[in-house]
Amino acid sequence: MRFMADQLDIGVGLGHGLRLRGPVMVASGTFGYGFDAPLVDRSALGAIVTKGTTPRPRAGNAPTRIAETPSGMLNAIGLQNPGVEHVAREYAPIWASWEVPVIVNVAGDAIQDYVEVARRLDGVAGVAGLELNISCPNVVNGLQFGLDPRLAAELTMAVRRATELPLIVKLTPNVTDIVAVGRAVEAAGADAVSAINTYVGMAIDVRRRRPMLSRGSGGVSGPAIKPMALQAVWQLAAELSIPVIGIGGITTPSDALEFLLAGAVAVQLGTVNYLRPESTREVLDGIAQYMHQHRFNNLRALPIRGVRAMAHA
Amino acid sequence: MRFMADQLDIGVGLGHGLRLRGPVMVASGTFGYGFDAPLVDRSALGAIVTKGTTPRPRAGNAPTRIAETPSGMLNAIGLQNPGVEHVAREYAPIWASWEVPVIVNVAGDAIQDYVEVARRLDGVAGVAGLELNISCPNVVNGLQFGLDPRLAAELTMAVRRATELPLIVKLTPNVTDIVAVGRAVEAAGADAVSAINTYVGMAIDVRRRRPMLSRGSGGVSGPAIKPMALQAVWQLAAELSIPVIGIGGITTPSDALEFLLAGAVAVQLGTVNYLRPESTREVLDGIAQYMHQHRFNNLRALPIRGVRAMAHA
Amino acid sequence: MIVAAAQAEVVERSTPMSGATELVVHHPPSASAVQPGQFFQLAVGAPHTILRRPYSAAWADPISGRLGFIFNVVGAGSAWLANLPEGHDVDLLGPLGRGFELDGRDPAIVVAGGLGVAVFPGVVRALVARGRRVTVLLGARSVAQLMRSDRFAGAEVKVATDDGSAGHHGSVVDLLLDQVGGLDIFGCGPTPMLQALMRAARRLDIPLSSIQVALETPMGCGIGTCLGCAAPGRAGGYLLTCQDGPCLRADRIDWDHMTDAFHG
Amino acid sequence: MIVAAAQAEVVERSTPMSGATELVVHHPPSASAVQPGQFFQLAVGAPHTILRRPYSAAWADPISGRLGFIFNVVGAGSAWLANLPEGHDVDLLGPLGRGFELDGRDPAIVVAGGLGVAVFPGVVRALVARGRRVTVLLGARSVAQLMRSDRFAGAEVKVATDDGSAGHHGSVVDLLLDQVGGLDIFGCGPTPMLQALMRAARRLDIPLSSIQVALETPMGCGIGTCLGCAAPGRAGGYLLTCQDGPCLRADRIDWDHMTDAFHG
Ligand SMILES: Cc1cc2nc3c(=O)[nH]c(=O)nc-3n(C[C@H](O)[C@H](O)[C@H](O)COP(=O)(O)OP(=O)(O)OC[C@H]3O[C@@H](n4cnc5c(N)ncnc54)[C@H](O)[C@@H]3O)c2cc1C
Ligand SMILES: Cc1cc2nc3c(=O)[nH]c(=O)nc-3n(C[C@H](O)[C@H](O)[C@H](O)COP(=O)(O)OP(=O)(O)OC[C@H]3O[C@@H](n4cnc5c(N)ncnc54)[C@H](O)[C@@H]3O)c2cc1C
Ligand SMILES: Cc1cc2nc3c(=O)[nH]c(=O)nc-3n(C[C@H](O)[C@H](O)[C@H](O)COP(=O)(O)O)c2cc1C
Ligand SMILES: Cc1cc2nc3c(=O)[nH]c(=O)nc-3n(C[C@H](O)[C@H](O)[C@H](O)COP(=O)(O)O)c2cc1C
Ligand code: FES
Ligand code: FES
Repeated sequence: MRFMADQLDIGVGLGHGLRLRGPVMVASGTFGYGFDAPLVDRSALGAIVTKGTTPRPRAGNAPTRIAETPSGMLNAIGLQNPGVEHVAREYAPIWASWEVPVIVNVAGDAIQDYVEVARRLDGVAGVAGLELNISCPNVVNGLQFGLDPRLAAELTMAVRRATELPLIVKLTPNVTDIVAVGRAVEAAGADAVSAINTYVGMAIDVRRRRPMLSRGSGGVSGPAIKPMALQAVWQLAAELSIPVIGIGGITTPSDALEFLLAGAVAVQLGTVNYLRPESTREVLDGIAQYMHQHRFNNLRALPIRGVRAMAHA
Repeated sequence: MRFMADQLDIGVGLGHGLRLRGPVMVASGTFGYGFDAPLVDRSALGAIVTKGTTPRPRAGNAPTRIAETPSGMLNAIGLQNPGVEHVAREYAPIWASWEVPVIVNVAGDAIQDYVEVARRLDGVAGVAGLELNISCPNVVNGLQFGLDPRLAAELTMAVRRATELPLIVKLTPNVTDIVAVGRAVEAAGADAVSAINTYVGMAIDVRRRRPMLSRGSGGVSGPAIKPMALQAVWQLAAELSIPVIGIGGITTPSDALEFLLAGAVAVQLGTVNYLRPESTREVLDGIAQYMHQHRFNNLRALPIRGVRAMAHA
Repeated sequence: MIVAAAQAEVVERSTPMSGATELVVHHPPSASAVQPGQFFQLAVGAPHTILRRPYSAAWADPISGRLGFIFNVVGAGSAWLANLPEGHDVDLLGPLGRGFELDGRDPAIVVAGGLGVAVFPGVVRALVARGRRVTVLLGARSVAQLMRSDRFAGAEVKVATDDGSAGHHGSVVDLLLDQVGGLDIFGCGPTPMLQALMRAARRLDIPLSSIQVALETPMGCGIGTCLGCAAPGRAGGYLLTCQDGPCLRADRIDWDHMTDAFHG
Repeated sequence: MIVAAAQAEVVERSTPMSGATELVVHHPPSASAVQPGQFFQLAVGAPHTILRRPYSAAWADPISGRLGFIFNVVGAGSAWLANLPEGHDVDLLGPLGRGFELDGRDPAIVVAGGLGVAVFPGVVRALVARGRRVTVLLGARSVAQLMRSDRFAGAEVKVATDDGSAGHHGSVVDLLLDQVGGLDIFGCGPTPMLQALMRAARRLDIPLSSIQVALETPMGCGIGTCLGCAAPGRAGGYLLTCQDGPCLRADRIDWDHMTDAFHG
């Protein structure tokens, strides 16, 4: 099967010179900084997206931070991370020796935070690109950027000015009109968008009469959100000219293909990394097998024709 | 167990004189007009909410109308219904002989549609109240009202003027700020809000390379959306003064209790009616058992103290 | 009338033809109540699934209290059912929908494509029990996928296979051309096969009102509340498979707009 | 080091004490690699669940290639595991985390509350194998929930029950008061019990650094990527149960801010 993936043209361009060997990436917050995944076949990965990184180290939220929901999970990690300095000094040099590109996911409370991280990582060997998490629902005020097209554009523009790195903006689904936010960040200079981040949700411990998570609410990920994520990608792909990366509940090759058929140029696997570390390889192989069976020899042929038309139906 | 529910004060007031015997209702679109549920114990129901009803009959969407998603389902029925005239003449007289109140769910493409249905049902024996579906994602333009606080308020006000019936407004979750819409309809004269309607989503048939549903997208319901629904109810209950009815993915007594603890005064069970017709009775009995065990003798004591404070955390 | 949402014990599991599973369950009230052509909604416990799965009762025996379901594995739910061990319970809701009208002009001709055959053992048994002359036309991809003809005792059985490994090499609908009479037809199979059946009937001047079909559309509830199981009606609007069908006269359907079910 | 995400056959299922299940699986690489106190993430196929469930290896035998898991049914995942028939496979990811440090000043004192005992059969076996003197203090609600003392061959076993039906009538932590020495303590149990253990240690002037605990917090990945398994550290910030633990020195934890796991 590996053989098959190798014979097909499954390379993906994300703009600004960022090219991936394949369309399967791992999503932010589900793969650490790439070091804690002994069972993963790194050669199957198009890219690794790191945990959300802030200017200074963060301790994260008090436990309980996660809970299970039907076909999904809630998390409120609170951006625990070692800070950009540690990332640039300790991690990037190691990444520089890897074949797989590493994209740093960036988070913060203020535009200045994002700019600071972007500046620090600009030109650092081993850092292949940035993904702006403008949608983390767990940090006070962090929610704002992704909810408002104007704010999202302002943030994107500021980071765009601060770095030559390829720039992906990760969209939140907790909005009335995700396409409006997508259009705004495209106009502001984003090279690509990724969609979606988690849905805001909560669970209550009925026996103890209190929310399961210490923060009350958290972000919902996993198969449960797949139909909504797919709808978002379908709409974005129809309306934007920059590449759309599909994320949300992907666990099987068929799930990934739904996103590629909906118009995504690549996908990110998140929660499934916790469940089956071998999924990334399986998904890549499954995509290759599908292309082979349906006689597609490159990914660009996959999207369903008429996506643009049907998205308006 | 039935015995227990009978001993406790589980009555619920929804405003404008509408009182239910118990907090468990069946949700619109999952119980028809109350006639097709031979295995349901109607005495367990606080109220029946009917299928969305429009001024004139509607044939609905072409098949395929439904599909399964992880722990959920997609539907795009397209408001197939016999029209308000048929409902008023044929169904209401039968409802008038039932003990359980029947609330008619109202839908339409324009404010005038809602007003027309409300006017026709005003004073009709057997109709206990109206629930405005301002959120049906399946009909062109139907989406608009629920997405915009101003439009939602305008619609609510127009219907309020047209009828003396108790008025519940059913909110859509496909918005950036559901509380803003809730506040707007409260100010416009709604007696209660129900939350939530379905999330917009889609599924793609990978083998046939086309969306599963004929309309491309549809509404996601079922356990998958429970954490998001609960979050919406938690926020609404903290911010509104009118009763909030919790809906979304409830299948067990514990699910229902999560909503009641989050501040809902009552719940609606939707998709689960398709799976286990006996669920409504089980959920009611489970709530009664919990109240008994935790020594609550009325429902008003259930919400977690400090909801208002934590919703802002 | 629905008799129950109830647990029924799986008392036997077998392979009636290649790729298919037959589950026999013990549930006397259902076995007595079900009419040939009606279906049940079976709850499945596969990960991440929620909807029940609709399956025709292949046959039922009121005396032993048993009934059978015959199906192939197409997805998560049927895979779960196919792995249900004997002795375990399956949760049945039913019987549901309308069965076939069993009276009509002889001979009764049964046209079954692929797994569409699953509904017919009980139907043929009932037809034969009424003293009717019955011809069963069976189509399958290959000989291994054909149901054994002793499942249709008392009826004449003719077969067709896509690969010619048994009987006529081609579509089961072709077999209709050789029939004399054929004004009481019972059809079940993938939508394209039923559409071919309608074209053949028109060519043979068989009125569509003399054909009954057992429809398969995706279902939510199975009892008329979700409106998910719509099939386009010839008189305009939509029929509900679970209420107006699954067995109904072919002239009630707008075959041009009939989509095939998910797995066709 | 993790050796695998692999299918392991369930070769035995039993009831080690009332309410609990013991699953014995055959997986030689895991049985050889696991250290006392380490855990595995077990995949469960219960409806609507997605996360793996963390379980300590109760014991492991490199020679037979077997290892055991002991647990009670608290929710959907454990219910599913408890119903796994012998002969079926369970999907293991592990071994994970850090086990106990087995060297220390005699006597080694094991303090187990409730299902916290599940981690100790293999630990005690290893301690005894090193020639150490071991005292096991077992606490349970009632005599029926006590693990049999022959599971701790070579160790002295003392028991306490909440209802007085066996041994000391009260908390297992009370038994510590009678111990002489006790500067190498191994604790596992519900958070409130561990907190009581810390209070007792302070009263007895036992340094918390001489206590090792096996923590239980909700887990996502089990391998350090989700950051979901945080426990408050005494030095500020958070420890990760799956990386810094589950077995670690009690002085590293901020016990005042340690929340109990979902089912306490
Ligand atoms: C009235 C009726 C009677 C039926 N009788 C039989 C029978 O006797 N033998 C048999 O093999 N099949 C029968 N079918 C088809 C059977 O219901 C589907 O094959 C089955 O639901 C597939 O479920 P799955 O979980 O394995 O597939 P999945 O693809 O995983 O199912 C996903 C969803 O799609 C629906 N779905 C998938 N395929 C079909 C289909 N072909 N028709 C309707 N819904 C589908 C499922 O019910 C489920 O909701 C019948 C269908 C209907 C409507
Ligand atoms: C390192 C470690 C080792 C463990 N070893 C054992 C053992 O040997 N024997 C034993 O009986 N139990 C052990 N537990 C606890 C066990 O993991 C939980 O009881 C189990 O996950 C409950 O799953 P469920 O699906 O039955 O419950 P549910 O309540 O349905 O689970 C829902 C979610 O909550 C999590 N959860 C629920 N209870 C706990 C808990 N007490 N601790 C952590 N997460 C929880 C589940 O993992 C799941 O993600 C251990 C926990 C950890 C962290
Ligand atoms: C525990 C956890 C932590 C996450 N942390 C981040 C993060 O730091 N930055 C970010 O942009 N997304 C984060 N995400 C979101 C994922 O990258 C992804 O968008 C989301 O989980 C949906 O994909 P999935 O359903 O495949 O998991 C996190 C998700 C989880 C489950
Ligand atoms: C098939 C189907 C049809 C529905 N039709 C309506 C409708 O006509 N009007 C309405 O307000 N809500 C409708 N709903 C939404 C439900 O009333 C409910 O808000 C939603 O399903 C979430 O609850 P659940 O997860 O318990 O199903 C429909 C839901 C389903 C599944
Ligand atoms: S399946 Fe629900 S109406 Fe027919
Ligand atoms: S369980 Fe994921 S980091 Fe510990």
